[in-house]
Amino acid sequence: MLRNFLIALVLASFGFIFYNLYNSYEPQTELTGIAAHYAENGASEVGAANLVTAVVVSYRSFDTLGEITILFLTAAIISFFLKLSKEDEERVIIHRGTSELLKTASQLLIPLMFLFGIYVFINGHLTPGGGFQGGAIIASAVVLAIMANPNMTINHNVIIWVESISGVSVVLIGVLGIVLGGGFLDSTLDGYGLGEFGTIFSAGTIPIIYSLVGLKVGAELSNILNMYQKSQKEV
Amino acid sequence: MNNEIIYSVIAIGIGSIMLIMAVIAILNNKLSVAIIAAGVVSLFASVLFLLMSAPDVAMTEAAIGSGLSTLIFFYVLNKIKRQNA
Amino acid sequence: MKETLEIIGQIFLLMGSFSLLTAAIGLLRMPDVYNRVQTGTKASTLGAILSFIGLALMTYENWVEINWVGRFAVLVVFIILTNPVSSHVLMRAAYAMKIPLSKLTTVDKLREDINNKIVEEPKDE
Amino acid sequence: METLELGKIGLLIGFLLVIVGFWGILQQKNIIKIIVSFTILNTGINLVMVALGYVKGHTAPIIDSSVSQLENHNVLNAIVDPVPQALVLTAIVIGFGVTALLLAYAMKLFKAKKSLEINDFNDLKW
Repeated sequence: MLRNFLIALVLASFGFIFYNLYNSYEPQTELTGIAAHYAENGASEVGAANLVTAVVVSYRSFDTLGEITILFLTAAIISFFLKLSKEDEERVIIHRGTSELLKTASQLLIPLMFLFGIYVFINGHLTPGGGFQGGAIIASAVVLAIMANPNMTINHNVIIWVESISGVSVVLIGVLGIVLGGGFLDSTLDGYGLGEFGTIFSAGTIPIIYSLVGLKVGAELSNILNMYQKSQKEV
Repeated sequence: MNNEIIYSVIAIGIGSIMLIMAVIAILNNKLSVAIIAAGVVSLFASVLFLLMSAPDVAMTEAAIGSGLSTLIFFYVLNKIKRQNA
Repeated sequence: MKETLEIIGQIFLLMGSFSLLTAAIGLLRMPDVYNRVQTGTKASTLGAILSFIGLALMTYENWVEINWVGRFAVLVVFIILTNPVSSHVLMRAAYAMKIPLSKLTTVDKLREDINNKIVEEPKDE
Repeated sequence: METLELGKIGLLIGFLLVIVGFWGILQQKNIIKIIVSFTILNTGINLVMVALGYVKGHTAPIIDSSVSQLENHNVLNAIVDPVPQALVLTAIVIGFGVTALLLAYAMKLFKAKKSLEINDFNDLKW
């Protein structure tokens, strides 16, 4: 009884705060402040048509670096928690047979999904999309592969190598920004790498960094899903 | 200007579905129903993101929020069922 | 030329939305889960394809600049590939969970095939 | 027409989802249900952030032909705020990682006690 009363009290106070916030909210009619700067100068300073990509990879790339570090840590902790013992690792569980249709379709669809994911993160500076979305699509392709063939084992070394090489490369390209550009993770390389606005070879190092981020995110999400799939073997 | 009003009406419909699904996710006793309802909330949130002209966020939410996280919930549920039996 | 194409595109869009409407009505009116998935898939696949054809005709400018038409073509291919497979897997899962068929069902080919040992029975773990 | 503002609707739905999520976290006793409520709360907060960046009648923050066809080339009057979208983009991925981590903990807890009710975990209670 007391518990329910306390819950109601907490929710009522939250509701009061949110009600006031909602009432005092005035819809914007024009961009102001830092968003206006990004909108006006994003195209000329960074050269990316997609301003979200410009913010994620260039203006606030420290944020992204921290984010991929956190994702790496999460994947590492999950691998540590769900690690199997030797006898669990060798156990084979009998799944129900997947249908012929799914197997055949997955053979056709998985390469297409990988291709689409790569397309999404290579074109991240021109169209909606980018490293995180492309990585999620690649992880979905891995999910489809697991669904079509539940006894499949993903080679762990491939995931580890893709992840570490792309992670190190992001930092190395960031250091290249100190040498050639204005600072760590500067994507413009002193204005030389901008290229023609709106084409695929433009925006400095943004496509390269975002592709590497996409590979890293895809590998990490696949690793998490693979660990969960393997943990089913444990009794 | 007319588009704006149509979008708002669609947003109200989607939002009410989301709220009903969220309440179902919390009140229903079956875990699988709760997980599916949470996935539906994520899916409709991605449509709402698209209406609020945020296509990048909508793509991420559709792939991760309603796809991958629902899947790992079901992995955990399956394992718990297996260990219970 | 452009106006004619626009009108044809609008007709296609109308047909597509009619097909989607029948899908929605079918979801409400069909007796059991299998029929519902079947209407939902068939009619909505057709509706989506017709809508994409209509949109492609409406945004057409010239055949050199196939920006949007190409994207719609890719979308149609993806829908044709994925929609039937996903609903097939859903139905198999429903069959494995032993969700009962409607009383009006007269033919159950999967059961016959299982009895004749052509396919193995899908089982829920 | 004041209430039919898309940004305001998004804000309202986001706040309500946050409250529903908090209610679930506080009221539920099953660990999986608590994690489900957590994901709902996460979605609500993302919705609030995107709604705060929405500007009425503006398009997505991508500078393409639709923006450059404007009469005075003023980008400020054409696109919505890109900064909250960038923040939410990373927040969703982090949210997935956190959910996966919580579920891993839940699996470990279930293995220890064969139960998911939080009332059974009273080792530190006195």
